[in-house]
Amino acid sequence: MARKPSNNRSRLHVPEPPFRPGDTPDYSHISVPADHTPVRPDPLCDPHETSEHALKLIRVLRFSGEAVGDWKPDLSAEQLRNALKSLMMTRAMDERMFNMQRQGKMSFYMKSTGEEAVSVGHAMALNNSDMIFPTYRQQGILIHRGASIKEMMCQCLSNAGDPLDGKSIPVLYSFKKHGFFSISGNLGTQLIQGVGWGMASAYKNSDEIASVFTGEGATAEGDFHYALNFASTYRAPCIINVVNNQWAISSFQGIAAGEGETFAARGTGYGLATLRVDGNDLLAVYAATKWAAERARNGGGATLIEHFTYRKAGHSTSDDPTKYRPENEPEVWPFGDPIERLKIHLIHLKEWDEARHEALAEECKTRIREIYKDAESMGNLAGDTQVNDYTMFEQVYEHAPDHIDAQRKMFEAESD
Amino acid sequence: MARKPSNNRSRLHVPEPPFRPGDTPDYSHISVPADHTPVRPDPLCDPHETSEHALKLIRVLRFSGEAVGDWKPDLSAEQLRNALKSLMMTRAMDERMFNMQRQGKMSFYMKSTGEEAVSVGHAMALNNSDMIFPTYRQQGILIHRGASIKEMMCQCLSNAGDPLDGKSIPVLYSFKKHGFFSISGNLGTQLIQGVGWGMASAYKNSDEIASVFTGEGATAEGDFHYALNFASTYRAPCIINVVNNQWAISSFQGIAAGEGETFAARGTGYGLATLRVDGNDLLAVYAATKWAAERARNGGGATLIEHFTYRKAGHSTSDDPTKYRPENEPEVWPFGDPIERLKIHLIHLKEWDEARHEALAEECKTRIREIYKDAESMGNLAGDTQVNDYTMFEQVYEHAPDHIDAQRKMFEAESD
Amino acid sequence: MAQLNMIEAIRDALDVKMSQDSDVLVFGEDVGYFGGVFRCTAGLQEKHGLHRCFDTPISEGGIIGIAVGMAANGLRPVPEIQFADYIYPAYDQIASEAARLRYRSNGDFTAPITIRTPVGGGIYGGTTHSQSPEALFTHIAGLKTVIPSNPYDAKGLLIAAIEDNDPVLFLEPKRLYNGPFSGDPHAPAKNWTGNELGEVPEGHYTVELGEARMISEGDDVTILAYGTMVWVAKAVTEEMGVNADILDLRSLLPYDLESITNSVNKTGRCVILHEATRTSGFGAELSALVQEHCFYALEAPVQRVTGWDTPYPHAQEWAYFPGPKRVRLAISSVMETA
Amino acid sequence: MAQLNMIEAIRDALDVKMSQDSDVLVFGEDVGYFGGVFRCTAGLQEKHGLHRCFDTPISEGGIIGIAVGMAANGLRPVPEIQFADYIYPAYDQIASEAARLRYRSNGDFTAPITIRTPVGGGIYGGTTHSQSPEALFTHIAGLKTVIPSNPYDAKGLLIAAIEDNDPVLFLEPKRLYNGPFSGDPHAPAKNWTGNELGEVPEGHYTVELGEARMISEGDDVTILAYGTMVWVAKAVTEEMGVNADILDLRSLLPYDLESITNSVNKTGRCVILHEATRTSGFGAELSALVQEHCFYALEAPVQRVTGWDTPYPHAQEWAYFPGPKRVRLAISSVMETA
Ligand SMILES: Cc1ncc(C[n+]2csc(CCOP(=O)(O)OP(=O)(O)O)c2C)c(N)n1
Ligand SMILES: Cc1ncc(C[n+]2csc(CCOP(=O)(O)OP(=O)(O)O)c2C)c(N)n1
Ligand SMILES: [Mg+2]
Ligand SMILES: [Mg+2]
Repeated sequence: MARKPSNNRSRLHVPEPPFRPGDTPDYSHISVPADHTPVRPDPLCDPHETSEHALKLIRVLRFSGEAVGDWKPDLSAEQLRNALKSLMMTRAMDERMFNMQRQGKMSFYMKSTGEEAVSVGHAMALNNSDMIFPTYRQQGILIHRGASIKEMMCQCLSNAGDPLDGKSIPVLYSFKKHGFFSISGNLGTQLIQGVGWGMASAYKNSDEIASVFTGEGATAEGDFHYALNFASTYRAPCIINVVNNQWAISSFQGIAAGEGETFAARGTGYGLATLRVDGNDLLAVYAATKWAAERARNGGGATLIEHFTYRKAGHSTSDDPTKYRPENEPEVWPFGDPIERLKIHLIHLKEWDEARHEALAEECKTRIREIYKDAESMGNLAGDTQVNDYTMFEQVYEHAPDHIDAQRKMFEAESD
Repeated sequence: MARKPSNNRSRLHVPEPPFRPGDTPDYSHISVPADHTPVRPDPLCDPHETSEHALKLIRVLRFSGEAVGDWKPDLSAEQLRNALKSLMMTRAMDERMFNMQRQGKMSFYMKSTGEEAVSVGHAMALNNSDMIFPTYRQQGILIHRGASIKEMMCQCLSNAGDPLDGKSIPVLYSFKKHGFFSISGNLGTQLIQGVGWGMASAYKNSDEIASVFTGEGATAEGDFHYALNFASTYRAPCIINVVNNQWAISSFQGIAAGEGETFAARGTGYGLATLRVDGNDLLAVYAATKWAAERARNGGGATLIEHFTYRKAGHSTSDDPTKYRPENEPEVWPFGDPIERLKIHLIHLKEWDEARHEALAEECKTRIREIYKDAESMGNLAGDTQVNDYTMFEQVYEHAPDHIDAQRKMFEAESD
Repeated sequence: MAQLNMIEAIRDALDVKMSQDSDVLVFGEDVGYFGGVFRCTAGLQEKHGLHRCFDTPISEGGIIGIAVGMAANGLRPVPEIQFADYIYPAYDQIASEAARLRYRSNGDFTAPITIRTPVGGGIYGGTTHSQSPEALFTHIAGLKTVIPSNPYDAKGLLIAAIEDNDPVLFLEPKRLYNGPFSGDPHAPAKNWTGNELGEVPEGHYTVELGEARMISEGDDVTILAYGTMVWVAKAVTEEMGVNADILDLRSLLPYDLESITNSVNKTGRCVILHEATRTSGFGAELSALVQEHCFYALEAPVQRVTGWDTPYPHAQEWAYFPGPKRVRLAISSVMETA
Repeated sequence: MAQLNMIEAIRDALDVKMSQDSDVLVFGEDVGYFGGVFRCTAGLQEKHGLHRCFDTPISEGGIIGIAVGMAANGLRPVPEIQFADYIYPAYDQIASEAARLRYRSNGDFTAPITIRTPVGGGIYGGTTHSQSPEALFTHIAGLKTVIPSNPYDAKGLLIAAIEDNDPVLFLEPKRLYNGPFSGDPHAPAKNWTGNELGEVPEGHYTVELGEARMISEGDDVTILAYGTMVWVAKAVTEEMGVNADILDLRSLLPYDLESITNSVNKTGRCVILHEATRTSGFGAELSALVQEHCFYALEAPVQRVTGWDTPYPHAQEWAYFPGPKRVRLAISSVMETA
């Protein structure tokens, strides 16, 4: 195992993560703020009133399960159990799909393990007609909005049931009917598109808002700047979410951020409202999103939310995280697990217990296994995808021009 | 003359400047801060200590001519008179070149009128070996550093004396020997290049720093974001200058900024030091630059400086500013003229008087006229540029590959 | 029928579509109050409102980025890029996003956007105000690229582009804005008055994307051209007394293969003209197509007349521009052989 | 002499240059501690230090931007773009800046940068991990574009690129990293062991930019190929028993016109292969060059075998890829005619 190189041998500063494989990670320096959650200002406040929020951390759930403070939302036990189920379905699906990729059933997969509360809490706070511009780690939004898990799986399997006819790699879903924009493989590009979507909504005097996502790593793309800048200039009704899960493949967040500032703080200088939230705290995510949605819908413009969380799994099926960070880092990460934290909250409320939790976990697993079986029967990469090859010539344009028709005929000839 | 359209007819917000042609501009709402110039922190302070500076305005020169406050630099009368001369030479050259363009002697020209102190004050505070990544409005830096005005003019005339052999349009100078990077016609691109130059300097353990410039309009390009982000991550020894001259061709600064925040404030969220300075106050520009240079040279990393000024002339010879802003706006702009302000300061110091000023103005004009005459004798666009056409095939690569040689021969054939 | 120059024809097309369809929005750097640096959007903000024709930050990537999002939300944005030389910061949003959205979502989302931008040299714009980057876009599946050479086509093509449900790059040869150009910078500048293609019908009409226009007909040689080079071809062939089929391609992707092959099969000789840099220019594709489809009819090698493989120089503008001399040499050579 | 695969050969080239020249810096997304997603930079940070091989923000424009600035300050940066599909945000910095700096400053400043990036399909990477965008760069005067097809050339070309005083785009066919590829996905995967081009000398050597390599010699037909398609051509011609000149171009700009014309003048038949989308692909330029220079020698139309004019689909990978069937058809057709 390669060891950390001695260090810079010049004045060029290159940031390094605190721990690498072989180190014993110790996050005791990251204080988990218990009481200094910032106050909840009026959603239509002057953006300057939120500049402190960019540096602090909005939290609702204590580790004890208690929900406290200004931001504590008003959610019924029913809604919370529903959320828990979405979290657990998401995790179960990720688990299953990862394993099936390992068996060669699909080319690739990406888990959202550890970050499920960001997606689910966010989805709960929006209307289904609000358009999400997601990354590949917001599958929880689709699941919470009730998209067909079978269709999602078929997309990953690139099979006959794939609404995208096998055109895209796994996880790059498109579900317009669920307000879920087609995911691009190119990082960052959708941020500014979401701002444009919101501008169109304002132009049409419609109430719908856009919510755009990026990982903390991809904030370095120009599109992030475009998004903040255009959102500020035109007061676009949207939410700009940075999911800071600490890692961008093998690069720790200090490569994207520098070491001096939070990602939420990026918004301050553009005159945007800024919130920073414990992304493993579903109630906090919900509350922050609600606040930002209310602001956007009422003409207050965009909010930049940093969701502070941790990517527990590898980046994708293509990498092994123990090659660049300590194996047990996910366990010692001081903000806990979002499912565990919501579970403890529900138990604290006496609306849940361990037995029901185990039963639900089992139910999710079984349900996912059944759906998967059903999906896989429509084809997979290890066997036959059952996708018609000729579909590759479709949807390049609305109507295929002559040169594409000619190529279709060439393909016919070579397929004989 | 077109009048302002009634207004938005939807909820889409589009910013508008306060005044358009036909309006009587009234800037009494822009208070010219007299006393609340922010304190001068230690140049190696934590960047957060400068976040207030991004919202205020560093000023040294009162309109009375007095130099006051924390930032008041220690400059000799000799240095000040030298600076005044650079300002006035720059203005005289701009004036002459603009008029000669009108006579068809060159294809294009861009004045820096009203903003000369930004360039000259900046140049005074740096070493000549520090590399400037300028825009087309920093000719004052070249002049203050003692570049050959004749060569500059020949560049604009694209003639036999042009060091660039006529390859580039006027004003896009390149003077490596004066630490003046080749100006790109593409806005913004050089910002991140300058950061890279600074990183290389740090890598080489050299003391040289980079200073990069952009207009406020071009801060909307992705390169601006790259520059701030990379400068922050690698603590690059550089200064990032935004010259906010209120206009980007016909667009007022609110289009680039939104209406909520200063340009200096952009830096706060990246963890950079930020200063905002009265760009018509040469002493303040000098002092701010000195501070930032000291910070960069001592490992403190980058500073973002917003130079708050006003573009008195049109964008270039290609536009008529009275088509999009009130004709007298330059005169009512409340921060005065940089030459006038420095002159009054020198008079206040009893180191100058009106007579000497008039004499100097006359001298600059004459000198420029002479140099111009000399330069024009080497060719111009109205007559013959005297540039050898074959130079167009040179410096595409270090060594021309075969296909370019072949084309050179084709050109020879058609030139017979 | 009005006599319009190309700027007026473009403005008219925008006005027609903005009047018909509230989903059509026009935006870009300086396009709003000022009406654009070439005046193509002058008066549109005043007539249609600040929210329909507005200034943007100087951010070509952002401009196309919001256009994609707006289009996905049902609008038909018509963004302007001030000069084609400045389109590169938007290259990713055009090539990876606008052009791919329909495909990657299998039709779930689409991007009906028309990107207008001035191209070409002839105005002493130097390296960064003279480029003709069309070949960088004709390689992009999912995108259409058109380029008018006259006011009539400009209006009809622009309306067709805006109505098209796919993204279209609409290139405007800036040297033609005010009149046709023979390629001789010393000849007195012409305007569009008196040119029949300067006669522009009022109201709505379209020119179909993908169809070439026959500018002149003749049996001697086929000349494939577009934009400014159409008028250079016309001037040179007239001066030479050559009977040429001059095809103004108008649409580069999709291209009008039928008209091209019909003509070359008839003449057996072909010269291709463009201002852009030679290597990997669109002329390469045309040359390849011609020899693939007309191999047995060709009596001489297909010739390309292009800008040189250098950046567009400033002082050497007319040495770089593929002007009458270069065109004449190529036509002579293609007609002499065999 | 060592047996290396292409990843090792590339790493070795970097190591040789970093050891020789402290001005050589390697950086990009995940290239530092992790050693790159394809492992091409593994171990370099440990050996040469954090300041010589380091991770960057996910910002392709920024990566090339700092490279230009570093190069102007005397260094020789070797940035990596993780996949060529993600190079577009850097397009402006490459085309407008790196490639133009020498010209616009008339040699006052230069940009000796080598941009490494993996290209091509064959690994189920779909639309955004399979592209071959070379033609978007061969149109850019001031830039060089090279693409090796084997470990020996990869090392020699990369060293030459780093030592070149102009910017070079260095494309790495990712399907070849671990072994040559016949184009048949069902055949057992080969590695480089046993292939003579997998024999890589230790230390410093260069392969000149601009020279093609003759992979096989024959009188029947000329095949122009590069990258992955070189090995497809080899497998297909061997299987067909055709005696072909297979030219591995290696360098697309500048290109080796002499080798191309010598071969086609000899064989009279030419097939051009590339993975990229057909229209305006680099094959168009090659086709145009061949017919311009070998017109009278040609006995059949020059044929192009390419990817289709669609984005690179995921499930339909092998229907899109210009595999053995498509190549065979083209060779047969070009050899049958006349
Ligand atoms: C433009 C672009 N550059 C690079 C990549 C390759 N890539 C895919 S994901 C990834 C890391 C993203 O990290 P982050 O934004 O933090 O999101 P996360 O994966 O942590 O959710 C990279 C570099 C890409 N897809 N697009
Ligand atoms: C990438 C790019 N986009 C657009 C232009 C056209 N353009 C040249 S100058 C200018 C305005 C710049 O305004 P600002 O940045 O405020 O600088 P100023 O001219 O005021 O000094 C524009 C839009 C360009 N040169 N490059
Ligand atoms: Mg991340
Ligand atoms: Mg400005």
